[in-house]
Amino acid sequence: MDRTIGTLIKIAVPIVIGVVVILILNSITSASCLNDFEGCLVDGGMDTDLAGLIAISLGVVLVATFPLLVTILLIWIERKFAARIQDRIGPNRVGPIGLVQPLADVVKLLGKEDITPAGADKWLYNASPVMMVMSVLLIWAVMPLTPYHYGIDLEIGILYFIAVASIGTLAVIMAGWSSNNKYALLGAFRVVAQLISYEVPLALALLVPVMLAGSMSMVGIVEAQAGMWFLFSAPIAAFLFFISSQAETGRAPFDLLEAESELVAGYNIEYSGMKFAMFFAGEFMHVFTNGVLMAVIFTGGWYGPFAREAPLLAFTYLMLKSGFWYLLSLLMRNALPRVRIDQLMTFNWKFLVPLSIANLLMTAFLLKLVQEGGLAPSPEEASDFIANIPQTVVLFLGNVALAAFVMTLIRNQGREERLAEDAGEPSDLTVTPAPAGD
Amino acid sequence: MDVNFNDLDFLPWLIPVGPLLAFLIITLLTNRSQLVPATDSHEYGGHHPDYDGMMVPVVTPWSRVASIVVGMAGASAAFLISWTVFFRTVGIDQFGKDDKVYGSALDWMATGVTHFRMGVLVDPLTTVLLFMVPLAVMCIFIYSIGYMAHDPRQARFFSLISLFAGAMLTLVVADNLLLLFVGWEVMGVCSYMLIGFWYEKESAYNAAIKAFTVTRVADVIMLLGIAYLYFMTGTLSFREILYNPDVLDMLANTDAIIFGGFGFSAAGLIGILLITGTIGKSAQFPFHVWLPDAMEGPTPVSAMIHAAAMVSAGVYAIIRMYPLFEAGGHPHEGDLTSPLMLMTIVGGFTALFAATIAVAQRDVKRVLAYSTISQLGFMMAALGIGAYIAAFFHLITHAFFKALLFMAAGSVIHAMEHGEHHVHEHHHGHDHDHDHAPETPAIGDEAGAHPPAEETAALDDPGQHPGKHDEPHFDPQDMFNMGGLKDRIPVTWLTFLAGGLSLAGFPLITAGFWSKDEILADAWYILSDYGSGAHGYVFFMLAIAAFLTAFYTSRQLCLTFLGEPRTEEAAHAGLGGSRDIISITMQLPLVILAFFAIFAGFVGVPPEFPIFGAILSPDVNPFFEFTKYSLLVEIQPAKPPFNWIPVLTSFGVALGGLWLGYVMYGRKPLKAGEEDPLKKMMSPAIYTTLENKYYIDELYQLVFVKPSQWFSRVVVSEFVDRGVIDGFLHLVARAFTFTGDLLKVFNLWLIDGVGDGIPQGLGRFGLWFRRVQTGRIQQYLLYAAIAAVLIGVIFVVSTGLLQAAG
Amino acid sequence: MVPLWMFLTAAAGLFAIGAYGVLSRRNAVAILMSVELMLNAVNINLVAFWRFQTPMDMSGQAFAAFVFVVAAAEAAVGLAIIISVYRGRRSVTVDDVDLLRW
Amino acid sequence: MTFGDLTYEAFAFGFFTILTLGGALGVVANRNLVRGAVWLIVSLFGVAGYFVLLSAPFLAAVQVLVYIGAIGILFTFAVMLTRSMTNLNERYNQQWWIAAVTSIALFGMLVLLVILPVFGEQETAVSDVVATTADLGVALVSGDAYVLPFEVASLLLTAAMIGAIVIAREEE
Repeated sequence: MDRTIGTLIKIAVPIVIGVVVILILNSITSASCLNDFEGCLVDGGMDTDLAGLIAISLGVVLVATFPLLVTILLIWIERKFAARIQDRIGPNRVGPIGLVQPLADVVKLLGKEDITPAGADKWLYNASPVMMVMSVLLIWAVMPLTPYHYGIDLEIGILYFIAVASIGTLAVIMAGWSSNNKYALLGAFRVVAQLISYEVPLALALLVPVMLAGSMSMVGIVEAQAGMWFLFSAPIAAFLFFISSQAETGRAPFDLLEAESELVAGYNIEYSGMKFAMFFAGEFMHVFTNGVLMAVIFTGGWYGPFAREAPLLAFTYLMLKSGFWYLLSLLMRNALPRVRIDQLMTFNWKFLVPLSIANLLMTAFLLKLVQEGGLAPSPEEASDFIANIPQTVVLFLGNVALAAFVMTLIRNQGREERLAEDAGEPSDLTVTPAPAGD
Repeated sequence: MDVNFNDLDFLPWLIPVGPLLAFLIITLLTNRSQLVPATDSHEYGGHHPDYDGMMVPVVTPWSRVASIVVGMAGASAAFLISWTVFFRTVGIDQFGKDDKVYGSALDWMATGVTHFRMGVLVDPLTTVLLFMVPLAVMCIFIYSIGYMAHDPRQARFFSLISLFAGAMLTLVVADNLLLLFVGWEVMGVCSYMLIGFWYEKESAYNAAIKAFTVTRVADVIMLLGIAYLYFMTGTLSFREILYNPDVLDMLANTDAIIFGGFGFSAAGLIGILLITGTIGKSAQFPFHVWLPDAMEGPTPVSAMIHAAAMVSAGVYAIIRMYPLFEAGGHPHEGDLTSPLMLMTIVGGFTALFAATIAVAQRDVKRVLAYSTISQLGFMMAALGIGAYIAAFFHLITHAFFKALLFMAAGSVIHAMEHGEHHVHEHHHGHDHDHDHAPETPAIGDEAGAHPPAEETAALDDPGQHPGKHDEPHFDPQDMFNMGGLKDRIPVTWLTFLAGGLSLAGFPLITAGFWSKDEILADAWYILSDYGSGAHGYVFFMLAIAAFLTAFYTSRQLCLTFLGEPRTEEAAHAGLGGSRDIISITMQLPLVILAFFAIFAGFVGVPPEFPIFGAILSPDVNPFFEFTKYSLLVEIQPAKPPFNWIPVLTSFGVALGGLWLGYVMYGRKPLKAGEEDPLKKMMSPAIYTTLENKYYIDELYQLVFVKPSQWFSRVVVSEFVDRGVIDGFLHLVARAFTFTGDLLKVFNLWLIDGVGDGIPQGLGRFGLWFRRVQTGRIQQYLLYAAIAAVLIGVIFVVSTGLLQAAG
Repeated sequence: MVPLWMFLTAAAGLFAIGAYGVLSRRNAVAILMSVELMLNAVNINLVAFWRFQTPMDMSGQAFAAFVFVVAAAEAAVGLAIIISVYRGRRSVTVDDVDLLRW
Repeated sequence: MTFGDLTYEAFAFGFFTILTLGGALGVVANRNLVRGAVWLIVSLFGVAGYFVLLSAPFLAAVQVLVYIGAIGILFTFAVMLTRSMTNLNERYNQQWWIAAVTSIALFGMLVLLVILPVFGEQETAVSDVVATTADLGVALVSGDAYVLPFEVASLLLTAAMIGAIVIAREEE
């Protein structure tokens, strides 16, 4: 009993303290310059143009720096997490519970020799790590961090995200080619094939929330989830997006681009020191960015109690949600084995893509049906939870039905293959592991 | 547009649908065939010369039946809908006046700020054609069942002819020039494929290419006209252009982009371009050459091309666009615009020109082909002088009797082939292995056992028939091989007689008389009232042509049907049993058409005509009254008052021609092997010229075909040596059969002087010029870019843009 | 706002450079790239005229979108052809591919 | 917002022009084709910038997506697959100087014919209200506007995809 209460207090006290701190900070900042920096400067007597310039520059710096800083923390979290799964302790020497370990790593990497291989295309060789990081950083420009803080509210935010993310592909192929190394080039080819392939279900999955929100703007999509998260009205789309964005980052189980056992180290084999670190930083950031995107697009972004009143609280909500998705992807990375290249492609083209198309069509159809049938919430009550329920139920059931249908198909397919295998014909689709004991 | 089957605005959309659908279904679904060795094939009687030793595709039996059924269903649907439209519109008072027409249009294509609309239109002109075209199509389809019964590619035939019919109906119901042109071009393609239907025959595919090429040349010119019209008016809709006096005035008063300085209006230029297209389609001089060769196709196709569809389409298009041609002139007062003048001259000349050729032909179908050209010349000339209603009337009556004549001729040929088959069986049958092939007892089958692949004389090469017979190849189409068929194929004889008399314009009781008479009456009226030279020209040319028409018709009838059989084949000619299905399908359409060939004229009798007028049209001329609202009221010709001169002329030329023909060929029937008495009468040179159609084909071969062949094959010197010099030699040789001994001198001079010089010069030029053709795309592109820059420079200089900007 | 003529001039420059590339490069891939440049010059013009003259009418943007489609199709097919030619002749120099002459 | 005479937009325009034209020159003049492909991407990125300046963000995003994400990659692939030619001795064919003259003339002609007529006019757009991406979307699928071309375009893409696969695949 005492222990329970003690544990509860242990948990509750930091939370309470955190909330109080956030509220205090918020009450200070919301009154002053945090919410309207430019206005604040102008009030202070600054020239309007100059204030605008400073505000924009500052915003750019902040938005770009934040993910980079978070990355340092992420590396620690990732290592700790992986260690727990592998029954280790993880970094624990540098700083309290090893928190400063990433900084030490950075110092180490900076100290390494910066190699440019002979025969490399220097220009591209040096540019590609930058582009890799850039392609992820640019995504943050449209990320709504709080109700009032975001880089820019683009009308076409989702499209912007897809477009910018495709720059990463270019960085990979440039890195692979410019290294003047056969393994690097082969690795790059494989990666590009993978990245381009998984962009298809990714984009198709993103169309579903766009349809539900009636907007491509990230801000608009978050606003549209005031009443109900899209996770509930479009679970299949969320699943598809989660899987294919995981593949886009090129991490396990889709980490063919650096399949050490097959390809030495993939496209970045020739890179060392800080340039190599930039590729890795880009990857870590990408994973986290995907978590944030999941939060923004499918789980309501910064929405939560009192989010509007307290922007910092809203930001906390966003980070908590992102953290959940991030940890889920870490779990995936550490728990699942790597797939083969043919399985990777089969999984994409024969499962994800058809499913995403079917899902898109089904959602469009059901949505129209719901709207025609008067079940959709009216614009005034769009943020009302109750009003959203009928539409969500219909869409959810549709998703469930589709999922059940697909699972049935897969099961039948699997059964046929097993039968064929029993009959002695090797299957070309999947290789089922040999029966273990019986 | 609402889908409502009771709505006359909607119904016309459905008219072409049936045949087009039939085309698709047959092509995609029911056209199933299997490959069998030709010698094993019962369909060829085991010995067909053209297919010997080959694997040939033969349609499966169900496919034959299905194709026929589908084709007939499509045609019947079109027929029923068309006649529904016809009978529902024909009674409407003042139908066509102002906006009293039916039709609807859809947005088809956004063209900048405007939308191009496509639609259908039913006005009196369309209505009348909706009576004639589907009827003729139906008859042709029925006839084809029998005629094509044993062809291995029956399904293909029905699919193509369905498409042909669908295209014609599209053209008829089109409400704008572009849709009309679409139907027009589709017909062009169909005619190409149908004329070359028996593509194993060299003559057939040559004829197909010829027809296609000649009409294509004309069509391109027509397309230019359409483009210019669209450029000027921004629309191609008939009613927006032709019912709009402002637009017509504008066109008539704008200078054309070329030759504008000579008072040549935009309407004139457009008119001439469009007319050139129709001259090609309607086979007028000088584009007439393809039509006689078009008989290489199966006979139903000839009927289709000559009567129901292609050639009528040309005349129909002119009537449709008539106000445009007429804009700026008053043909009814003797003031012709340049397009009308062109039509008048070409039409009058062609009418007479083709009639003279027809006089000396031996081939039964060729006579008809030239008579078609001649009759179309009648229509053209009538259009030229403003008598467009008369021309339209003649178009209808002509369609009936010409379709009839062609199909009757087809059945004559069929009968002759049957006789030929009989004769050979009798003489040689036991030596041939086809005796071992299973033979069906039905006579009709035997008649069809030769697909009419040997229809034309063009294939007179005995070497192509190995082991068949040793004597010179028998031509079942040569009229001098016939004679006395009257008793052997009586139904054909009677119907042929009806059609022939109608063609000849036998007075009072045939349709052809009334329509020709109306043309002559119109011409005479303006001639006498205004003294217009063009009308006089037309009157006399047409009168002579009508005389010749009557003469060659009489000649044909006498040679074919009267007297005694001149060959053994003719003696055994026959269509098979009278109750045989093939025989019935081939005779029923003849009877139907014969009815119309006689009686269709009675709808257009002038009320003033003694006796007949009082009985048949007591108040007004019904045909005239019905169709006159097709076009603007201002354009309608004044109704000519009754005058004895043209009527007597009609009487005189028709009866005179028939009598002369009878005197020469009928009273004393030719014996076998006897010369054409015409040859004795005329000098042989003239007769040969006529028989060889004035050598126009050879001339074209020389002037157009050969040169394009040099340019395509650039293996220069050798080719030029053979092709050009020999070509010249042949030309010279032919010319000298008329003119005498000058040949040798000329020939020597040609070889020594020009003969060496020209080919060598051409050779050097070719060698030098081919360097342009490097095969490097970039170089070509560079030329294009330079050209673009030059055009830009010209544009800048010519528009003074520089000055304006500076 | 940047005036219209500046956009047009830039587009004309891009077009001319692309045309030069198309006309003078020997490598087929380079030619295709230059063609892409020219298509983009066209797109700039379309969008610029749209923005300045008919900003409420969608034709300019719609046409630009169709140009994208055409460009993508062209690139795909063009490169496929190049690869196929390369396989047969071990060369992608357009001067070598002149079977069509004479 | 101005700094002296230079507006942000003018500055951005200049920047994008340098990217576009510089990249284009890079494409045309570069010996190394992979570099050429990168230059192409740079140039097309500049064009995307133009689209942003012209208030067509959708087109800008599609430009980046299609050109940089797809066509750029495609070119790079093609260059690598046909690798022996990446270092040609001769960049240009014999007609390069005529081509240069022609291109300059073409440019001059365009300036003369297209740009001079609008020079000095149209300093600003006729309206600041611009159709949105939603309008474009509606127009593309509306029966009154571009649904037919849109469908045809999709058909074209399908055909191009199939055609490219058929042409480029190895003979079996």
